[in-house]
Amino acid sequence: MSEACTSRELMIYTISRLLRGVRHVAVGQSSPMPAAGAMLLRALNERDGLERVQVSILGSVKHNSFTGGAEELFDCAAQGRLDAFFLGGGQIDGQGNVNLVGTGDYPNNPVRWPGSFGSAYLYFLVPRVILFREEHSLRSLVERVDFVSAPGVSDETVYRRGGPHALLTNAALFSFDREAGRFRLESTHPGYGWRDIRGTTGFAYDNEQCEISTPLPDEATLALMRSRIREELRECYPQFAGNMPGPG
Amino acid sequence: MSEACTSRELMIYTISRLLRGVRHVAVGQSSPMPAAGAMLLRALNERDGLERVQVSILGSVKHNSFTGGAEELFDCAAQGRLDAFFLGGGQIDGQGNVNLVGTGDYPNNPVRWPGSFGSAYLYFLVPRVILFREEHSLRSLVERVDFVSAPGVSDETVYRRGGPHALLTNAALFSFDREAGRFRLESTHPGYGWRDIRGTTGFAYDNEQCEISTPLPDEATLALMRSRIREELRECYPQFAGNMPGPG
Amino acid sequence: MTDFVTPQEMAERIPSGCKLGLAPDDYAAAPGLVRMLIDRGIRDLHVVCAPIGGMQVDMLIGAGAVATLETSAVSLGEAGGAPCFSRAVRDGSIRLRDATCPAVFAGLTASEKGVPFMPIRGIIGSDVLKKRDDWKVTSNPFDDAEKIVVVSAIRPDIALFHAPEADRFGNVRLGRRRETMLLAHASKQAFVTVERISETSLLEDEKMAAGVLPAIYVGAVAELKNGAWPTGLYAEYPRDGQEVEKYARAARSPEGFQAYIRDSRSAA
Amino acid sequence: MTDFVTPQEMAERIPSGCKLGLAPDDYAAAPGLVRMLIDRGIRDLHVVCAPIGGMQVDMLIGAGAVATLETSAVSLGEAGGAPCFSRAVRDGSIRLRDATCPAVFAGLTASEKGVPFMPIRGIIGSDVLKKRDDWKVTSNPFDDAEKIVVVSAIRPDIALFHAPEADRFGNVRLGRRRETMLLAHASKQAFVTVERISETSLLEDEKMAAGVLPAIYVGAVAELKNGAWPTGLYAEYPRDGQEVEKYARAARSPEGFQAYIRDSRSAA
Repeated sequence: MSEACTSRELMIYTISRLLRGVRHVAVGQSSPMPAAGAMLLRALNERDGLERVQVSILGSVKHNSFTGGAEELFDCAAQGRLDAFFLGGGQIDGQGNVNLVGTGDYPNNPVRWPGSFGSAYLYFLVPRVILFREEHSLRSLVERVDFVSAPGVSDETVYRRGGPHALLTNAALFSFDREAGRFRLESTHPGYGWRDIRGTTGFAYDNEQCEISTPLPDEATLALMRSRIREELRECYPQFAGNMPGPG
Repeated sequence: MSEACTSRELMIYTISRLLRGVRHVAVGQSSPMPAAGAMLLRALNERDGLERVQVSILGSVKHNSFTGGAEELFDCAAQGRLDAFFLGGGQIDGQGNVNLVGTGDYPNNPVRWPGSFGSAYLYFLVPRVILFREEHSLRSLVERVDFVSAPGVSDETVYRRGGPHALLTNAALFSFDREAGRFRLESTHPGYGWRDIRGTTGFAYDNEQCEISTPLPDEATLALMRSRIREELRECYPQFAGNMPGPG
Repeated sequence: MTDFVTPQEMAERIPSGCKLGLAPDDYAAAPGLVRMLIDRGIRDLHVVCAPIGGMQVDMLIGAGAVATLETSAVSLGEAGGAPCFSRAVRDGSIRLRDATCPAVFAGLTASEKGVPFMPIRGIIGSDVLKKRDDWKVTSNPFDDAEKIVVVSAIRPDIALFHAPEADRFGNVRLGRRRETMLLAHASKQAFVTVERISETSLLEDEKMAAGVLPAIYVGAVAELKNGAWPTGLYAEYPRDGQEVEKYARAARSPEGFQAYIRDSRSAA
Repeated sequence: MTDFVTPQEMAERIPSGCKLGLAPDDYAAAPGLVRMLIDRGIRDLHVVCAPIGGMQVDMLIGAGAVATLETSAVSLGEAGGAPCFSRAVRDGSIRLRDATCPAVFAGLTASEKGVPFMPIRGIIGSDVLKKRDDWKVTSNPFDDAEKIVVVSAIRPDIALFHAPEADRFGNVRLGRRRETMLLAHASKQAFVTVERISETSLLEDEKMAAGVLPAIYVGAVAELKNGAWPTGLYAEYPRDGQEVEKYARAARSPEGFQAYIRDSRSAA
């Protein structure tokens, strides 16, 4: 009997579920769990004889389908050749706005994060953007972000075919309703109940009293994560891969 | 004693003179004499220990400093990295307008030429554009072109740092005054007097009674054309090179 | 993602009426496959030359396959003017959208970047501009005193070209001719005939990868030896000048063109 | 055209006050040369990150060399946030021009194409836009109902990066990382440190040429083995994670940063 599924493994598996049906998913810098989730979907589809998934990991030599440098990711998204991407955010608010810049007033933010990266662009152009933020707290999930790196919704004068699809934390999974501009609680992870989520989420959302528990991976899927996926991650995320359960 | 300088060789030599001082010259498709003139300047500068000349010949594998495809030529011109280029023209008029499209009314021109190529762009951005048209006749050098592929002059609302520098035919050499928007006769080739030029030029120009004869290349330069330049041309212009004087 | 097909299957997949992007002769032109399009009677094409056309475009025009032609030039190079093109211009049988090379690249770049237009310097004062309702003169938004042209995005349905090599994964080596890369990025999908197919990935060799078009852009690949003949293939083989001359002479009359196509069909 | 110089000479040729374009860590960053810029006391730089910065940018900021920083992010990757950057933001000692990656590429593309601006989709509604006086919202000239952002051209005086290889003619092999190619095209000139110098032309091998930056863009080349250390060089060597961690810890305080710079200077 193998070690129980860790919280990170559950998130990786959940990411693979959120990606089902995509043909091409890209993963940005410093995103080991999204990378792992995309690799897992690719491996599962291969195993099950389903459609081939193209995984493009920025920073990877091996898992890289681009030959035109980093701008090709953005061009590809603009051309409609990219189905899914991930965004994090120091703050995420109830309208799906993300803040990757910092807290307090710009420009001299008391807490400054790296910056907006490609968020202000990809959020508009990639159909399925998965918001991923491990920390589920009143600090990270706020009523209104201090700085909008990328807005969750836009009016009809702005070209927009992409936007938030789901929000995944270490405690719960939300979907996003683009018409309403609101999140909906879809499931809570093992160890968390809906009241925990309500108490640690700074914004209003639908389906507050959700009783569904986020599904766990089966043994075979868990084994795949601990072998092939762990090895594939090693190239770009040696530290992260080293901390994952697995042989050796 | 070698064969006398041919008309084509005189034009090639004259092109090399018009290019003196350039660091980077590009030559378009189907332009064997401009290519030869640029190669000649490069060879003469090498021989004389003068500044290295970069020659970029579209269509060449060997004489090609671009690695980004044909658009790199245009980008390079826009960046100010290209000092000289050549334009032909089924018709050229006294204001420096060139017509590469056809005679009569567009679109159903009774005589249609290939088209404008990059003229409508490079004429604005390359400082030294040399107009090159072998045929010196009332048909080719006209009062007003039937179709403006590229205009000779622009007003101050248009960004323009390039334009006509000289007009070379098989009979004469003109310079162009951009302020006045007029050509000036600089010299006539051996066998042609200023009256011949006046009689075969459809537009008005300055210095009509020019008595200067276009300088001929010296023996060493002629020998260089008939050896190295002829060989260098063979890659892109095998027929043209084969028809040049030279050994074998 | 990339389908591996026969040249005949590839020709069948290119529908009449589509917007077809083509490469210049002697770089990545695909006259071998274009001959199959003619043989199967394709019609009503909107041909986009990226940025100029040659023998393969002249043949398509001669065969009556072209409704609209968007190009900066059509020429047979050392073999002279393009006879079917000149004839079609005179008799008005094609709709012409004359361009200038960098404006074609700008329109393709707009599609590559997913923007509806691109600004471009120059062009103002050219009659080419007057004939294009999809180009406009605007002001530089950062300097009202400067007039500047904007061109609409160009998005071909299919980019068709010939390349030296593809691999079994659908990646295609183009080499330094980036205009074909741009054309493929700008088009909905690329159909590529190749000299040979590599069993190992072309992306594995870091020194080579920069000149490789990734499979995500490539809808179909067909092996077609000498697919660029009688034009050349950049850095692989030169054009067959005698054959192009033969074509140029034959195509001076509609009957001569038909005879050339008929006689060379059996060779295909 | 291209000068071959020592790393020290290259550092001397980069003047205080210039607009300096830099590549991301682990692709083509040149911390080896950046250390020499710091050692010689360079000041008042306008740093353009193409499109993000890492350790070399954090070091420049820590050394007080940066007046203006134009970037989409600064991060040490797995080693966490960039400490000198965060400190400089808090105390207001650098002028910030926050961007988003594709807008940096669009600004560089405008310079590459020689146009004053580029349109770009997205961005509207982002606070990044509100803080940029060199970006504007306009209408799509072909569809008044669509608002669209235009960004000004970005033209660095010098692009500084590290590459695997140059040849004696000044051509530089970059490989598939086209963002460095774009940065070089957009800049007035490129200064490149390289792992090694090839005696034969890198343009001769057709398979390699597509990933080669031609010498016409390259002002100077200097051989500097491990010039990307402690960051990585794409497809050549990985980052030295321990050293970057060591830097990240040291730079948490200004004193620690100074000590790191002082102690590692002797190694240079």
